[in-house]
Amino acid sequence: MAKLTGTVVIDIEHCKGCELCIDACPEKTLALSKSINKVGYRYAEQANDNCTGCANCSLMCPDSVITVYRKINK
Amino acid sequence: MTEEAIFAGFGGQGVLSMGMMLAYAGMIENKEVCWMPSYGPEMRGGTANCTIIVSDKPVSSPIVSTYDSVVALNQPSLEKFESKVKPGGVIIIEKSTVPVLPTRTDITTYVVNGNEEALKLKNLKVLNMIILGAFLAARKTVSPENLVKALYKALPERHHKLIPLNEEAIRIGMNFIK
Amino acid sequence: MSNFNSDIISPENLVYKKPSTLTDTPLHYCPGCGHGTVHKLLMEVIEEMGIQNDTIGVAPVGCSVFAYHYMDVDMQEAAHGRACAVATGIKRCFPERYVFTYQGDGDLAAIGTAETIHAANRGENILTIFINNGIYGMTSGQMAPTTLEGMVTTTSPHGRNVKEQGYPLKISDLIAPLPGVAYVTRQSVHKPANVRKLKKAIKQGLEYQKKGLGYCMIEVVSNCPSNLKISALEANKFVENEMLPFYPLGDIKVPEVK
Amino acid sequence: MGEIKLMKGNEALAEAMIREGCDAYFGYPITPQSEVLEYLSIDAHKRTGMVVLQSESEVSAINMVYGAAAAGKRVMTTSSSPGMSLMQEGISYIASAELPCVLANVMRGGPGLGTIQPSQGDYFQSVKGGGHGDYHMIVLAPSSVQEMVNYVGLGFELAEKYRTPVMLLADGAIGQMMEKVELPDQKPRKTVFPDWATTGKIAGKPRRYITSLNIKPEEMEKINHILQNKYAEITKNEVRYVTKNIEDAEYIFTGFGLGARICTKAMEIAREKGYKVGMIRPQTVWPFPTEIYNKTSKNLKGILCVEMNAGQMVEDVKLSVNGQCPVEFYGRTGGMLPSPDEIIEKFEECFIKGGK
Repeated sequence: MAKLTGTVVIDIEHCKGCELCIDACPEKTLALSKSINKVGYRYAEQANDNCTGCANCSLMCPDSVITVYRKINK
Repeated sequence: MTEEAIFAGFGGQGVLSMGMMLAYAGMIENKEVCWMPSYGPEMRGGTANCTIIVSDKPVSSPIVSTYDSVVALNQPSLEKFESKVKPGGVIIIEKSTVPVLPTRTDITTYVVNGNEEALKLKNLKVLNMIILGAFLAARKTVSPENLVKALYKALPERHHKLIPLNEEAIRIGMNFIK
Repeated sequence: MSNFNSDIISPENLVYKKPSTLTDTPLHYCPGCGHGTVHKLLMEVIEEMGIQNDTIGVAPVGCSVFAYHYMDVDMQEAAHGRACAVATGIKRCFPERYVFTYQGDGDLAAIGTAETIHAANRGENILTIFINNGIYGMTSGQMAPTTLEGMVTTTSPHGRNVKEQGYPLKISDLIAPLPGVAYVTRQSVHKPANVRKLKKAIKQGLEYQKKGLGYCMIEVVSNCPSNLKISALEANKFVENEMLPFYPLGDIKVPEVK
Repeated sequence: MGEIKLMKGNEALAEAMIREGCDAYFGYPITPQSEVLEYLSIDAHKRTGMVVLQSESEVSAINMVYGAAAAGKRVMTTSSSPGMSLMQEGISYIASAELPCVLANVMRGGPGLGTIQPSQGDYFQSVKGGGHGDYHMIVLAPSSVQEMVNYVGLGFELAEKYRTPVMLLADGAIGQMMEKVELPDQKPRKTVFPDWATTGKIAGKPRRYITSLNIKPEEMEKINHILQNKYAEITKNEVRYVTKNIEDAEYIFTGFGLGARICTKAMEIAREKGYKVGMIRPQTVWPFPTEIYNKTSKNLKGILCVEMNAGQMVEDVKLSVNGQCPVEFYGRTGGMLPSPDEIIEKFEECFIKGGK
């Protein structure tokens, strides 16, 4: 069976740390950062390499800060 | 020449349209004209009047204090406007609807048996043209020929077949003024 | 730290990115607010349909008063409640353009009820995106026409008492029976699956507009974490547990198949 | 020379709208101006393709005007006093967003539901800014059916030149009365729209948005400065008025619209009586023709201002005259009209010793 590998690129300066993406991620790959961005929010970041590129996080993101990539490894 | 007239009566007698026809006829004679109705929320049956000014000069005000001529087609109209006729001016009244005559002696009063004549023509709606005929005979504001032209101009074509009847009414009205 | 699997970052592997029809201006909405998600979906649809240059939008008064800062299409800012009248003016003059209004519940369902209902009843070929979060956001948490029975707001501090303050208004159900209305659906953005459905609905609404079928309204049951004084996640739970039982999701009216 | 017709003021206004290439009309019926929408409903769309729509309210009508004007279209609405009150919100937005459009108020007696008879009670509302905020609109005061027609064309010209709403401030009598009128030839409707108009984004160019909102006070003040500069420019360029017999005048009768027509008659009567009376009639009541009053009043014994209200324009006359001669007022309200005789009586009472 093909394995999906995904990753996200997060525009951390525009992330408001609402955590909707973290909750939406079925693989629990996202987490809030320990540090804060320029505006003062803790932002979402990848905590592991479980990402399958399902894009649920980006669908939920109200600020459109998440770009999603996915590769099908045959 | 400037004629400042008011036509007054109750709704349905055609006072507004007879004023309008006079204005049209004035325009055909290249005169300046102004027609101003009193307008009210009552669509029918209420009092109605209109001021008509026909002049060789531009009309300064559509609102005047006194009139050269008054046409009164009911008693309240006569009571309202009798005092506003200029000395030497004219009042035209309809016999059956204005039983009490004007009292002023410095003006000329013409009594027109309009409703009775209209009944003879089997069309009560031509009352206003009978009265207007009398008005033209008394005031000579426009020529009767141009009034007939005005009817052709102002009335929609489907009503043109009624114009000969109106012409007859105008002639009958004129005959009241000696 | 955030660069797991960064080797796959390349255009051919791109699954999702912010639509080009959104401007670079950061949204002013509170963290987790559904407005941003709906803005994004609307602009994605406009991008995918290739109608960016054929669309004129109308922004309301309310939290989304600045929608024109974010949506990269020609836009007008309407007076409070008047978006549907403004949109009527535009659409009547440019019937070939796509015209949408984007309105909240105070704007659309309170002060603008007349404009909304009459635009709908005339069958204006416009799309209204109606954000229902059950509360006045911009003026900070007063009762809206859509506020649920018993719900606490700053002007219903003891909970909405329907005997005194009337019942929550289901505006979508109200307009759906009107013959000028082509399409009414109620969607939400509290879960990824719902976000996907909403996007389909927006596309559907614009396609119906293209066909000239009449007025389309998409109600989006959304959240207001700041004024409910809860987190965005909790606000979405409130949507699911409290709002959706009263405002059930799904199509309320769809055009008859021709 | 254009076509000459006998027309009601309201119908002539509507006909002028069609002939001036108006793209859209949004309106709501109210006496005494309902003929405008009725007339346009007959065949305006068939003749030029213009949009004619009866809105659900005046509030809605003015916002439809906003939408169409912001999309670059030539657009109008009309109403009468109570309806115009409802439109004030929209007018403020239109003025702030700098949208060209022409509005007409065929005034009736107020306040409140009032009467349906002619009045000039909305002068303050029109020229002092009836809605919120610091704005003006150009206010043209037609005094004849001919000017109802002429000011539609002029109104669009000024509205588009300055990106501002233009108001035709008429009254029920002018709307309802019939006069001989020369109509303009049919103009084509616009096919080119201004750069700022939201007609749909142009590829490669930035989007346009129309708003009256600027949340930062310093930005909003800038907008106010832009508006005020524009108003100064309009005041400099667009003052219009007519005078009669002012060369030898010792007294001036003044008024706007129908009031001025009645004054003209009163002036004629006064001249017959041997009084040297002249006339000033503002055609624009905003911008107000301050200078002509100021200049003329130096040599006058008095000015009588006549209006169909309780004394509104007279305040602007007094400001213009600045104490150089006495200014008196005569007005009728509630739909009553001043008569030429009443004006003469008031004039003699105020200015002629032993008069009356």
